[in-house]
Amino acid sequence: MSQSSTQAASSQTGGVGNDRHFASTLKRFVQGGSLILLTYLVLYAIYGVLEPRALESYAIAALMNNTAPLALAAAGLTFVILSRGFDLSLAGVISICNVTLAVWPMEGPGGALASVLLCLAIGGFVGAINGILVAWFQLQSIAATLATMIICQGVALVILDAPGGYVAEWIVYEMTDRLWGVIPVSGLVVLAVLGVWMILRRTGFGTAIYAVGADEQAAALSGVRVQHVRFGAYVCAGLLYGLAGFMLSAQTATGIPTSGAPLLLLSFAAVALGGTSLAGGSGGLFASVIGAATLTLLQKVLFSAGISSFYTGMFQGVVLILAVVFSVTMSRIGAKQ
Amino acid sequence: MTVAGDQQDKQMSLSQTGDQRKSSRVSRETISAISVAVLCVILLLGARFVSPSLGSWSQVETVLVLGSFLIVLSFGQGLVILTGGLDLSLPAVVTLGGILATNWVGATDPGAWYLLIVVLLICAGVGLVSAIGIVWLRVPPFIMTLAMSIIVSSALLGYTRGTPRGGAPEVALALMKSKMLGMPTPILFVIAFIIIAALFQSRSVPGRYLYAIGTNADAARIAGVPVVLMQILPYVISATCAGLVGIMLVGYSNGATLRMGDDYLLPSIAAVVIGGSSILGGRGTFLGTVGGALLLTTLGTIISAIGLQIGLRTIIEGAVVLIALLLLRDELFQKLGSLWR
Amino acid sequence: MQDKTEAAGVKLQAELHAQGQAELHAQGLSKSYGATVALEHADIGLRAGEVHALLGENGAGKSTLVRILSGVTTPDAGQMLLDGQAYAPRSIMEARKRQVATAFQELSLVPNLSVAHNLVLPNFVRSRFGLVSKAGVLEKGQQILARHGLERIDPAMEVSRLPLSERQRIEIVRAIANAGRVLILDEPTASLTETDWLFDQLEQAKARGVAILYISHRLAEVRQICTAATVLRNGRSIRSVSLDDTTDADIFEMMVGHRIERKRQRREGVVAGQTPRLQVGGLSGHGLDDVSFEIRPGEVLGIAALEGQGQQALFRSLAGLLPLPAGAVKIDGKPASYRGPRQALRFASGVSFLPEERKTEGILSGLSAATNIVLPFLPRIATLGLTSWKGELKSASAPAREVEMDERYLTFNIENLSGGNQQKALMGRTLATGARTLLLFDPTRGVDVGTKESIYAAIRRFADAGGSVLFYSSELPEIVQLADRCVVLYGGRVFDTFTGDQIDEQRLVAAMIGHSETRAA
Amino acid sequence: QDKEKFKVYLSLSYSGNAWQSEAANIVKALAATPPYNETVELIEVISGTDPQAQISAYESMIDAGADGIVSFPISSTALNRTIKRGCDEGVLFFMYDATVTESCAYNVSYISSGFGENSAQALVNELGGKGKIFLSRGVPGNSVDKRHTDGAMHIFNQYPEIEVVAEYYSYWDDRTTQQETAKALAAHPDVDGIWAQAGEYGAVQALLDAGDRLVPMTGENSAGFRLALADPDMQAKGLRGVSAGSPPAQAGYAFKLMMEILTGQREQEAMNIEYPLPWVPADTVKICEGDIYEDGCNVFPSSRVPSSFVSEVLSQELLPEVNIESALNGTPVEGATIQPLPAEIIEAANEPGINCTRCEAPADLYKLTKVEPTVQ
Ligand SMILES: Nc1ncnc2c1ncn2[C@@H]1O[C@H](COP(=O)(O)OP(=O)(O)OP(=O)(O)O)[C@@H](O)[C@H]1O
Ligand SMILES: Nc1ncnc2c1ncn2[C@@H]1O[C@H](COP(=O)(O)OP(=O)(O)OP(=O)(O)O)[C@@H](O)[C@H]1O
Ligand SMILES: [Mg+2]
Ligand SMILES: [Mg+2]
Repeated sequence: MSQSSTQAASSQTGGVGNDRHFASTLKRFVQGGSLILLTYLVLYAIYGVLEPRALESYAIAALMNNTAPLALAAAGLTFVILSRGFDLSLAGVISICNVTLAVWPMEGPGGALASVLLCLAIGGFVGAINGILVAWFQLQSIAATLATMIICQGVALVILDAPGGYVAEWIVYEMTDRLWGVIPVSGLVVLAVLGVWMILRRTGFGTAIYAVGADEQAAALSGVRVQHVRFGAYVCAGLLYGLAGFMLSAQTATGIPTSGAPLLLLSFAAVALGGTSLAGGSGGLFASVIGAATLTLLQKVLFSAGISSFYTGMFQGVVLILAVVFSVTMSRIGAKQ
Repeated sequence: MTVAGDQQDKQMSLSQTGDQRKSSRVSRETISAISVAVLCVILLLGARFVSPSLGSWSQVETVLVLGSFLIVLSFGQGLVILTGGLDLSLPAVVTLGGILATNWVGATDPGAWYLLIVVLLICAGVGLVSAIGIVWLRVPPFIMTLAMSIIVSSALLGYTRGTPRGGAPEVALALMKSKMLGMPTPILFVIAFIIIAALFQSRSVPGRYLYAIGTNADAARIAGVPVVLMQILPYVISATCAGLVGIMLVGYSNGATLRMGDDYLLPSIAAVVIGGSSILGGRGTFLGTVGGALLLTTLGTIISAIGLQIGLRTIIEGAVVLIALLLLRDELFQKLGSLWR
Repeated sequence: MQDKTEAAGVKLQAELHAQGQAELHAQGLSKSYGATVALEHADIGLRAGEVHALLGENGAGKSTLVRILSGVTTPDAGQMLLDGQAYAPRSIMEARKRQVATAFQELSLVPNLSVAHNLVLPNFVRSRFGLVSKAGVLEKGQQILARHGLERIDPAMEVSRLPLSERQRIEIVRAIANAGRVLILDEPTASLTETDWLFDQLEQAKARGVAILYISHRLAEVRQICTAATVLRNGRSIRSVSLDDTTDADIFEMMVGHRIERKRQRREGVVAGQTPRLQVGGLSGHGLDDVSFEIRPGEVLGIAALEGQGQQALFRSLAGLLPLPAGAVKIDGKPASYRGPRQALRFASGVSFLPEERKTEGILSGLSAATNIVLPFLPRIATLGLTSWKGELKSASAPAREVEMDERYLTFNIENLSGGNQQKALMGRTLATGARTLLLFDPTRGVDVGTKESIYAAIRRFADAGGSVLFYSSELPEIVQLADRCVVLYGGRVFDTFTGDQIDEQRLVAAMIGHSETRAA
Repeated sequence: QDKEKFKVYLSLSYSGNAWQSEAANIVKALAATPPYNETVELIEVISGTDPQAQISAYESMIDAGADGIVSFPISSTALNRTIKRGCDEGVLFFMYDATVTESCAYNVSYISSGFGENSAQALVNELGGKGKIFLSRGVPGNSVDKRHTDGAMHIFNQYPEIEVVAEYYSYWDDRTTQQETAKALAAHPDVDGIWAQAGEYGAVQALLDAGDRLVPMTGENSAGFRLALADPDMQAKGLRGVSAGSPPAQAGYAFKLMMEILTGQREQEAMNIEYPLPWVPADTVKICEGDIYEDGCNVFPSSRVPSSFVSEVLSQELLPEVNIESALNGTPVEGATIQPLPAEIIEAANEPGINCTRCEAPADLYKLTKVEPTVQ
């Protein structure tokens, strides 16, 4: 009896092996960001046709500069969403970092280093608070981070009550410049973050984030320290928001106490566009970054296509829905196989 | 363990067959609804320390009138959250309701109350479109409603060419500006709304179905709940409520702007969550949400009376929300519950 | 108080010393969740190289005891000794460090990770740079699987893609791999139809000197592998006994507090001659291959099959959950055209489905047991579109009586009920829908003997009143006891059909593994 | 130039209120008025309230070969680098109402014309130098709001018996003003006066909601407020005050200036240009009969415009080509042609951080230009 049942089971796994292979390839294609990358490249090609100057290195760099803050914020958010949480505090963190850099500018490369560390510290601190509230005090993440976001917005307004101040020139010029006139520095920063993610992904923590996001209870019973992992996810997110604030300041060169707010919903859209599931446990940073880049690029494409700006919103909304429907359908086909 | 002890044990357990464990009589949601209400009253009374005129009946009236928008709006948001979704299109639909009420109804025939019903139907249609995207196309609610929000806002911009016109329809004015039985009509209206909405959510058949879907849609389907219909319903109700809020706002301030709904998105979510609902769905009561909405509005009136710079006021506001959340935690109630016992 | 427990501790230690080889010993364990007392002064002792059974009704506190032993929950009171040393794990990893490992009832595999990753969680194999080495993890996973006779499972396969039974096996393998001293298995056979593999593994572990705690509701199985048993009732340990000197009846009595008489439930003559209530003709697809049969009013038809022979697809398609590419279903002679369980409930005389997985498809956690029961016919009990809490309770009490469920439990949040009472509530709901055809997929999975008897009785009463039942069970004795007729599925086909006295375990087993010579004459 | 049409972009930070759309409509109407209808291609771009989005929009416009950009800038500093790049490529930047600190852009704005201090003094005069007042401010963290409030506080601080009992943010919006004022009234029902930025009509409504008592107040240019100031009923309830503030007409003025420079009719280096502060005390409010401001009329009746309509959108002196329909719909006036602007332009004072960087504000930054103090 045992023999034949094992046989039956093994033939079952064997028989569907090929389909499964195809399905998992498809799933990886959607969730690993290849789909959104393809979308991005197609969109860029259209943009290049509509606006030949878009292919010059200056325009590419400008686009990169524009993309970097959103991309970094979305990347940070991905950490939290992977672990099945929400994080609204990004708006607050970015605002605080921005006004801090504008009120206390530090010149030179040393100053820039100090500034970046300061932003990371601010983001890490807020992330740690979020992490404690969510992991140990068991608050609902959307509510806890809403509260921290409001508080952070207040802190930003206390530091600077009206737009003003100047971000250090070294940061403003070097961080938005091109290396050897070609490679945009902001792009390198994003790449560096992705590099760190590739490493992190391969640590126990990286795997644990996915485990916690997919099934918290099972992860806990498997020995994963769920609370620590959650905490870590919020801290990592905070650090990236800090970096996003830094890059935003480099671009706008000034302090705006509410500068983080416009990035809030866009970051969520970028993450979802990248195919990361809001239910946790699947997706990745790379896809979110490309998702953010796509959102930024889409505006450019709509501009150069000459769409009346009264209606650009409609196109954006429809594209957002179509992109997600497409990736959902692909995943469903994958799951069906 | 001795044999004698064994024997004794056996006898004892034979005589008392069943276990004596009880369920806690008061549900978690009821407790949190009550505590939010208590917190609200404490805030109101405590407000006297901020300004002697606060904590009076007139402040309560102000809170109720200003809170009515949030209460109506968070009913819809609460239903959506109950089924495990989230409605980000509320601001745009509020604006849609307001703009249609002024630009169309107000500008063509301010007395035509029946046109307002058409306005509400149009808003409901927006909800229906969101729901279709979510249920059939499997777009996550977050994205679908966000996209709808962008689309509706853009359509409104195009429709008005940027300039909202016209005044409020007469019904809207009558609803928000008149007095009945010595009380501002909006207060009576919102009380009636609360009663109906609370009955709907906790006692009606569709309301019970929504809870079932929120806890486990698969199981609800097998139990014979019309899952698809019930997944669509909250979005439609939510959009209709948002349209109603748009009309109320138009009646309140006799005009519409293209961003009139924007300030209500996060508060509508916050009211629901502070009121004890789970963002994952399946748990929460409307009375809790009402408490949450009133708490936020009360806090707003008090905060604006504090003579501090805006940054510090914002910090205080966030801190109070955080403290409320910490106080309303389950764990705390469990501890209290075990002390009670 | 302090003195007393300390004194008890010393006494316990001395006792253990005397016994010489005791491995894990717990005394006076108590745990309550809010108002619910899950465990009250429970004692248990495990010996190296022995398989010790933990018996008890649903909700007796078995899993709670397991969670305490494995460090998931900390007890409110009580103490534990492992190898003569104090043992008070505060996390699952602390327990694992002391070489105590558990296969949990609710399975603890992370669905989106591979089998190998799950097996090594949370300590991965690291490469030279301190990063997780995927190849290393896979290799180690492969080794663990091979060591435990599961070479056929691909270590790189994502767990969510495996059938429940394979997941259960991996859960067990992981526990065995980590259990140097104490192995705890909480209902390891709940989704396994055969036990040979598991018992093989347990013999090996026993030989290594591991102490094993084994929980199961199947007494036959327990007698096969265990030598001693502890019985829990309502959170208390009633007694620890040697299984050789104890009869089944004694054990049942200890578990439920009174004797259970096993009646032969099967009726001899089946109502024939009426039009069939359910006719299935040529169902194919999703693993099914030309399946046909019919059920008459008053008839209980059992389905016997090994795992994965298509029974799931059969039930789901009849319930309206899974459209099949080919085949026809008629109910009361009318071609079934429903889509979804809701329409199925209303179609002709109605079809009602009791799903396989209680947690994911059965209960609506967060709602009361009463609401769970009345949900399918809510509109019927509403007045003016409004329901009332009292009305729900009232309407739920008849179904509750039908399955002998204590009405007290109706007010409970269903997730706080034991598995057995949850199952009773679901069974009550399935009956109360008013449908005349029931599709019961493993209706007694993971429930205790007392509950089983209640469910059998309810099924029988339903059939006697002219209802039709199609049921699948992973336990053959159940089919033997309950079915008027039995269809054996093999490879998605109807391999054989048995009627009345032909239904006995040997014949069924033979047919289930495809032995055609035993085909009923 | 042998190019047939000038490519001009109108870049809005769309906030969807009457002010923004009137400003845009005026520009659109002018661009459709001969001879500009032949010589200008005007493209409207709405980028939202996010500076990053406007930076991106400017970049796109520069890349698309813009000749000029007329814009309401979202931030006074964030856009500087992109503007500088545009200037280097020969693009003319004309900012209206809000300003930028980049010196290569032209700022056309009333900000330096003393709205805050003049309206505050007018309120103090009405109140006889004492009383409890509300400050209904604009958007938190906004530099224009801060400039106005600083100017007002400069005056209020000189009168120890003036007590600011509540200060709230109205986001320059009627509805928000109404709600925030209602909240403040709950705490201070005995308020004596209100100093308000845009959205002032909401404050009037909140007072009416709370009871039948109005108080002296100053606010900006909404039709609702101006009509209320002239309404005998309202006056009887205690409404007095001044209507002054930000005029959408600035956009038209900025556009015409830019076109004169583009077409070579005028030589002008980039500079800060002051648009005069509209100033309409209650006793000078006069309702217009026709389509334009003539015979000293300065507000349109409620049958023609919504209460949120910003009245200071026309100017017989600077924008004789357009009428109220242009402001509402962006349509040109039949038969009108573009008239040249007066040759003289007023240079605006330095406002550090608002229209210049690292510059000195004049010593008499908060000097009164429209009213004299009547109380001590
Ligand atoms: N986390 C919890 N919160 C509240 N009550 C709980 C919790 N866990 C268990 N219980 C309750 O404690 C009691 C004992 O549960 P336990 O899971 O130990 O039973 P069991 O003997 O394992 O039952 P089964 O055979 O169904 O698995 C039950 O009444 C259960 O409802
Ligand atoms: N929805 C489906 N889509 C595709 N194939 C399916 C589907 N459901 C079942 N199958 C396939 O049909 C065959 C029979 O599976 P089924 O789950 O019905 O058997 P089972 O005995 O209930 O399994 P188990 O006891 O392991 O749960 C399997 O090979 C399975 O992969
Ligand atoms: Mg158990
Ligand atoms: Mg099965």
